[in-house]
Amino acid sequence: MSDVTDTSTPERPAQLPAQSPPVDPAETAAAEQRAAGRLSWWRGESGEGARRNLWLIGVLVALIVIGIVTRPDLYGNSSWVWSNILVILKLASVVGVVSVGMTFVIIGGGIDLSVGAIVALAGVWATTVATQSYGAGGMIFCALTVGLGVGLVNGLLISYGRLVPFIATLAMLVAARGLAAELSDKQTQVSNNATINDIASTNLLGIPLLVYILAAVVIAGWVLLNRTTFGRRTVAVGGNPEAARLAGIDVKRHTLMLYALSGLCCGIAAIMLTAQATSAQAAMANLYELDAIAAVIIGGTLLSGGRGTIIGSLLGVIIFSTITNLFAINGLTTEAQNMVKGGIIVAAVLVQQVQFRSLTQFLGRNRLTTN
Amino acid sequence: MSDVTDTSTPERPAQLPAQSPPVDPAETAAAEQRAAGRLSWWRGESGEGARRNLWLIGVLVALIVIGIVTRPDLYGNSSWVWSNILVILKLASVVGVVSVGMTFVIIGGGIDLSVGAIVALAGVWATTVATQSYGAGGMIFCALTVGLGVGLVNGLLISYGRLVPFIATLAMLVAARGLAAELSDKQTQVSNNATINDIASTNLLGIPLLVYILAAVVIAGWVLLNRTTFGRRTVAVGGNPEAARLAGIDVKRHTLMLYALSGLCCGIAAIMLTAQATSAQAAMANLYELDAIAAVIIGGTLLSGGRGTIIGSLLGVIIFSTITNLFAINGLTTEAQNMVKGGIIVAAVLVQQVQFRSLTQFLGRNRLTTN
Amino acid sequence: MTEREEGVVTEPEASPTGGGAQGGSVDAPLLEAPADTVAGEVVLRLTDVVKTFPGVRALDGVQLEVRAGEVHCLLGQNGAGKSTLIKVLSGVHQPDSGQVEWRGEPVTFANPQAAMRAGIATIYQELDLVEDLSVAENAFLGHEPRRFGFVRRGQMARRTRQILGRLGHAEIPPNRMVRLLPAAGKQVVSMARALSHEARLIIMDEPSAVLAHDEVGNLFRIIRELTAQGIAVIYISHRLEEIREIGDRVTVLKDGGTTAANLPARDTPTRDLVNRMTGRTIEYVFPERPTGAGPAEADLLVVEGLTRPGEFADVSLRVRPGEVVGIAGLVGSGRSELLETIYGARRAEAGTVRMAGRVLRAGSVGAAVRAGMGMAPEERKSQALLLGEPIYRNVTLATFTRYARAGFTDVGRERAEADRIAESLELRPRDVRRPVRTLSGGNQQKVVVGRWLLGDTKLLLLDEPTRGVDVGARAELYQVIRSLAEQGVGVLLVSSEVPEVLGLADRVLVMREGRVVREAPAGELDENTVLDLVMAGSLMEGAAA
Amino acid sequence: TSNETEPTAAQTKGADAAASGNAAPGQKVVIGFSAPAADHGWLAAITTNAKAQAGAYSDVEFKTVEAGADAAAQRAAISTLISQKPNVIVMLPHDGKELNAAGLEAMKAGIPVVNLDRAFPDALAYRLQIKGDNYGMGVAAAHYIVDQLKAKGVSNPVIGEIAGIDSLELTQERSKGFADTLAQSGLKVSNRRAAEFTADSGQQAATSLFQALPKIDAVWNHDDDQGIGVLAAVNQANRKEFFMVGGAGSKKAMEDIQADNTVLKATVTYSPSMASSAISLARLIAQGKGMSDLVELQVPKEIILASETITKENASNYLKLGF
Ligand SMILES: Nc1ncnc2c1ncn2[C@@H]1O[C@H](COP(=O)(O)OP(=O)(O)OP(=O)(O)O)[C@@H](O)[C@H]1O
Ligand SMILES: Nc1ncnc2c1ncn2[C@@H]1O[C@H](COP(=O)(O)OP(=O)(O)OP(=O)(O)O)[C@@H](O)[C@H]1O
Ligand SMILES: [Mg+2]
Ligand SMILES: [Mg+2]
Repeated sequence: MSDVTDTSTPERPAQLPAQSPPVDPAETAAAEQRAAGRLSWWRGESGEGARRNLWLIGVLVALIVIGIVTRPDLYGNSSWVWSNILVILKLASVVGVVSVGMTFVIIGGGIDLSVGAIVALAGVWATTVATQSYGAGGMIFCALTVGLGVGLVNGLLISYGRLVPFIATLAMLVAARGLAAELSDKQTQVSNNATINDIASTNLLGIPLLVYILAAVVIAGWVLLNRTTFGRRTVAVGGNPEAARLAGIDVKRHTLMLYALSGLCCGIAAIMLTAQATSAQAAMANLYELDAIAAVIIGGTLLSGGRGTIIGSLLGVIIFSTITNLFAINGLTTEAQNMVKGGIIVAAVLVQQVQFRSLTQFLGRNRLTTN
Repeated sequence: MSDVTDTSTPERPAQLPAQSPPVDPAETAAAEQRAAGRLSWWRGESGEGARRNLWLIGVLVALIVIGIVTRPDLYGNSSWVWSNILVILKLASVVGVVSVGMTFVIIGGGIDLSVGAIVALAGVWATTVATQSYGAGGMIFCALTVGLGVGLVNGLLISYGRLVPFIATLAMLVAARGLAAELSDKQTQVSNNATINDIASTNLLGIPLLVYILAAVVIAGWVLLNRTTFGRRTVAVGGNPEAARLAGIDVKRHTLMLYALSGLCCGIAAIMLTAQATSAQAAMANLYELDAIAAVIIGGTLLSGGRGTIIGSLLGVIIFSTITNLFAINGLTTEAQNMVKGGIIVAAVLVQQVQFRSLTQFLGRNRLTTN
Repeated sequence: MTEREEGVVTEPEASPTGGGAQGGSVDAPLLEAPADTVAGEVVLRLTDVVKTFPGVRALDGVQLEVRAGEVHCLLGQNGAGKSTLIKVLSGVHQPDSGQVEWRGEPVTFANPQAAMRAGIATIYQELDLVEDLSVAENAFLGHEPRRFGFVRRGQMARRTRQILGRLGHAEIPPNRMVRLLPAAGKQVVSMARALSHEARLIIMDEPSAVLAHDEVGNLFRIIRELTAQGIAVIYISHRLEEIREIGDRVTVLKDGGTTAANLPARDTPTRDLVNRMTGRTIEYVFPERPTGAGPAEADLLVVEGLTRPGEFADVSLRVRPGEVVGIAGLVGSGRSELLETIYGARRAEAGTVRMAGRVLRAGSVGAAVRAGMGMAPEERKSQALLLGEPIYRNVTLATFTRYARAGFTDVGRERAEADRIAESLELRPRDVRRPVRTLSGGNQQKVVVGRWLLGDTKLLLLDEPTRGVDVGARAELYQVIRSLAEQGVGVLLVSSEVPEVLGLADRVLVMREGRVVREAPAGELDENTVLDLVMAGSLMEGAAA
Repeated sequence: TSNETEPTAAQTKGADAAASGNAAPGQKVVIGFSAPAADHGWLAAITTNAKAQAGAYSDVEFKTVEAGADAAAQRAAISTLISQKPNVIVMLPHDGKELNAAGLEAMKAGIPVVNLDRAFPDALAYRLQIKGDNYGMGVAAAHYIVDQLKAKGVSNPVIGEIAGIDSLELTQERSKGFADTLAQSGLKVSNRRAAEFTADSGQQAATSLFQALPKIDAVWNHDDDQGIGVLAAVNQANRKEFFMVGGAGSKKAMEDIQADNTVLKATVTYSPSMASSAISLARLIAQGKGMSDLVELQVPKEIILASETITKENASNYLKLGF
């Protein structure tokens, strides 16, 4: 638009007396600032995530209450309760580590269906006779390298090969499990390395080492996502890849790194799972991809990318293992468990949403009246 | 644009577009026609879908050539070849029917992970003693109703409950398999109904009834997608839900119907699979969701919705069953098959893309020179 | 130009029959005036309409009155509530309070269908087409001619062809995928969609923002035809001269409320309008160019023989530090592609891009950014913004690494910097923690441009930087661009608004069909020359082909 | 496997009779039980049998903890079980090697473990191991096929194999026993397809197999449940030129063998009755008793069930053990 203004025109004095600024602009801005400030605790960057996590904690508490009501005998015993918490956390530890990597991949706009297969391949590779001969260090190095390597291949296929993540990682799922079966000759390979096996049985200060590993991965993931440029790029790449690209972010390389990161997490998980099972086989970590994806999404990460939290994913995993535990202590059958699990997932997410909507409405209304 | 704009000047009614075609509309049109040729209103070619399908057919031909090279003894026998084609088609028929529904769901911007579970639930329900007592009609009615019903529940959760499709259908997967196990008491339920069992063994004009069913569902799906308002609106709902809503389409109801349609296809597939296995059990149709989704995507449907073809999905399914067949006639192991399958998927999609890119470049270059 | 202006005013010819003739083989009359329409009758009246979003009172007591057969213009700053108002009218949003009276009856439209059924059709501000449907399917989406659920494709194509013909674009095939059309073509389809309804009121939200000059002319011709049939049009634009030309009456919105209603569009003094919009007076002049010959420094950007088949060919240009170079041209002349290629977002087939003497790796945005380039792309939503993220993160998207230490981000500094930018561009709302999604279109544009005002950008590529930006903010942007240039930043500016190019740039390149047809200091060109270059040349070449 | 899922009274009785000397109620015993989710007739029969057997003793309290979807879930379930301190744990692990650690954990906590079917590599991880003989199944099936082919005088026979879930070690053992035994007679498997222990996967694997082998002399199908699908495929492909041996020993398979109107001529057992025995023996272990027919005062450490071959001749004897 130009409009405007040829200032030389005499009849159009450039400066005219403000006819009636109905409102002082400064004041308006100030009012807006105030309104925003008031609302920012839940509108702001982290507010929504935190609220969502609170809600997940609510679900967790509800599950524990159900446990207390159905098995007062067990829950009456505080040492049992403590050991049960540790059982739940140990159960959550492997999928938890996988979910941290998955959270990054999904926030970055992708998906990784091959995580279970990578865990199996890394576990099998680390427990071959040849690898075991290098001792615990060799096995850990092997698992991490295999995980990272497979993740890099995924990343290459997706970023530079331009394959749809779903297809690339599905193909990798199939191929990695096939390779694991080939490597292990379809046998369950026993780990004879005491150091590795001890990872699953060692306790420090009464808490299993596995739980420390989970905590370490979660904290590292949280810092990486929320405090580093890598995390910021992940959000940008997932939220709007074109915008990220035009802002100078190397989207392909970043995508590559996301899948490598997921592979690395799988390598860590492979060691944990192998230690727990004191063995590895091609069929291990079966359907972990679904568990991890479900936990990530329950945790509030958008499947379409661009938004998500590590803590939410962790809570999702813990909720799932708490449900499993709840059914185990009540001796319910697995199929009943599955039906109810489906119901609980749906109910949790549904209520969560209703909650949000009414909260939003409430705040909206509130604002209206106070204005 | 103008310059200056003080409009009090009366002689300035319409200073606009300098080049606004002053009068004769016919001439304008002609000029524009010319301009259009020059301006290149179109940057691409239509018929991309068709070209893509051609490419899939190329993959298929390549697979058959591999078959001919590796087993000339079998391929030398024309009656064997014919029966082999029918075997491949029969093998493809159940997943094919499921994939038609899946294509609609994915084009509509969703995903249905519960298809395998719906097939199992519908099959189990249709073969309970009680249902079988109603005869073939009762069983078919039961399977279709169960499929449709579960699909409706999926749709309700997703459209009105606003659940992420991934979560809702994953929960449904878990729940439906659980219910199927409960219903069947985890037993394999034998179908004693000759009419049902005959569906799998009847041939008409030398072609199995199952293949006719597949063909009917594919044709119906094609017509529905390409020739009806339902299909066109599906593309709109998946491609740009906001635009669809603004155009007055009831996006929620439409989404609901998409999942119901997918459920219905699963009901049909359940009858076909039950007839083939002369039995049903809770674990049947295992991982069909992955097969169907992979076929749909290989077939060129965008996982993000808004674009896709039924024929592509069909070709995807047929390619998969041709690979299975190829491995069977060569007596190769399942894990080799899986690894190669993964490789073929990747290669097919990769080459397809390279193909596209170079084609596009070729067209682009071509354009420049003729310009 | 003056001669042509006379010719433009052709509304008397635009009778229904005239429309028929336009489409060529039109058999059925199209868009007949509703039989019961009385010209001048008030068809729509809004009283005290209020609409709030969480944290924002987007409409705060709006009054509006629209008569049959008039073009009613809505004016207002970015974020004043114009788009929200029309979304209330078209059933997308429901008002919290207040009354909407449609043809004498109080109504609330529960959804867009209801509004359409009542006879209100809308062209939304953001393109709302389905990429993978054909032109005809998009035009008739949601109200396809059908029988037993089957689309009557023949009839639909025929009617689409009629409408396109009427719009002066008979050359767009109804069966072409919309994905394959350029932006201007898509806009035509959006208009065709609005015309495919039997509407009594057509609402157009900044339709001209993405149109070229000839297209705007076409649009106005159509609007005149419509109003001649008694159809009411609500027209939103930030371009005052358009309102002068096509408008009958003007309603001005400010901060969600009506500050002036039913002003005569042609004779209300500009200063009044502006004052009512902004609450103050704006001096909108292009900032003065520094006098004297341009800076004598070495060239900052040197582009030589840059070519991308089908988009542009053999483009050479240079930008010196502190210089603003403008590129004028029609929509589709390849300017955006050129900018994106210089920036490395597209890979050039031939030619080089040199920054400060060093050749940049082709097809690498990273290299360009490292060399000091920044680009504000054309399509903000799809190319520039993380809609769900807070404003400050969008502002610092290209620079957050700069505030980071050892890979750890420094949110505090980012926010402070973003605050500064928000302040200088008059972003509203000012709170930089809000998600960008909740901003109005013009404010989103400011975020996109603001991104490159941070950090040490040496060369700024601006593609339509003022699209959808209101007059006040536009003046601010011009100031900012000029002051950047004074600090030695080179600017390469693409705009479809010739006066903007001429007013802002030191040197101007005119592009046509992917080639530079003229390069000259801005002072040596005037608007007509540029327009003639852009248009006449193309007609010539059209004839040659 | 069949629609009528009558309780396995027959087996319970049979097992009961064997332990008759110990049947009198003794000290109260809590038996913890864990088996993988039953998505298969055989596994379902294991759980049903165990439950039924426990119900037959008035001094047994039966606590089941389902093992969930995989080894990890089962480990967690066993941990929960251990924390509830039963007198003895009977478990059918997802995989013996993967649950070895869980067995050790229980034994360390002083709870004797009875392993069903899938052996722990570590002898310290169990008190008693009751196994079926997967390798022996393959051996038995191959013996039957070799004998029949010899009797028919077929030279260069075409032998097909339809295996179960290929990634399971038990499938590998079965196939190995089969291949090893055939090799002793100079024969080999012409084509082997893996299914998933379900009827629909059996049907598809068999259809592929038939397509690959235009003429077949004998087929071994690892599992009678998936055999339903295999037989369906036989009908659909109209292939009757061969005979088939099944696996596991479902009731339907035995009935089919008895009726002798399908290609299924024999099946080699892998009986879920082992679950009944396991419960009986677990009770004895907890009560510190021995098996009354043995001289030893304690229950032995390992029992391996022989895989028997059921044919038309002896089918009636086995029918009561069919699941
Ligand atoms: N969905 C929404 N949620 C929250 N706030 C919104 C939403 N839509 C609009 N707003 C706010 O409402 C106000 C009015 O926005 P609107 O889009 O109507 O402005 P506009 O007048 O069309 O501006 P422009 O000229 O820039 O298009 C703005 O402050 C905007 O941020
Ligand atoms: N490969 C393509 N396929 C479809 N459309 C395309 C393609 N490339 C460009 N376009 C569209 O063509 C339009 C016009 O092309 P171009 O960007 O060259 O014009 P321009 O000179 O930048 O004009 P303006 O910026 O005013 O739109 C673009 O807006 C873009 O949407
Ligand atoms: Mg707007
Ligand atoms: Mg452009």
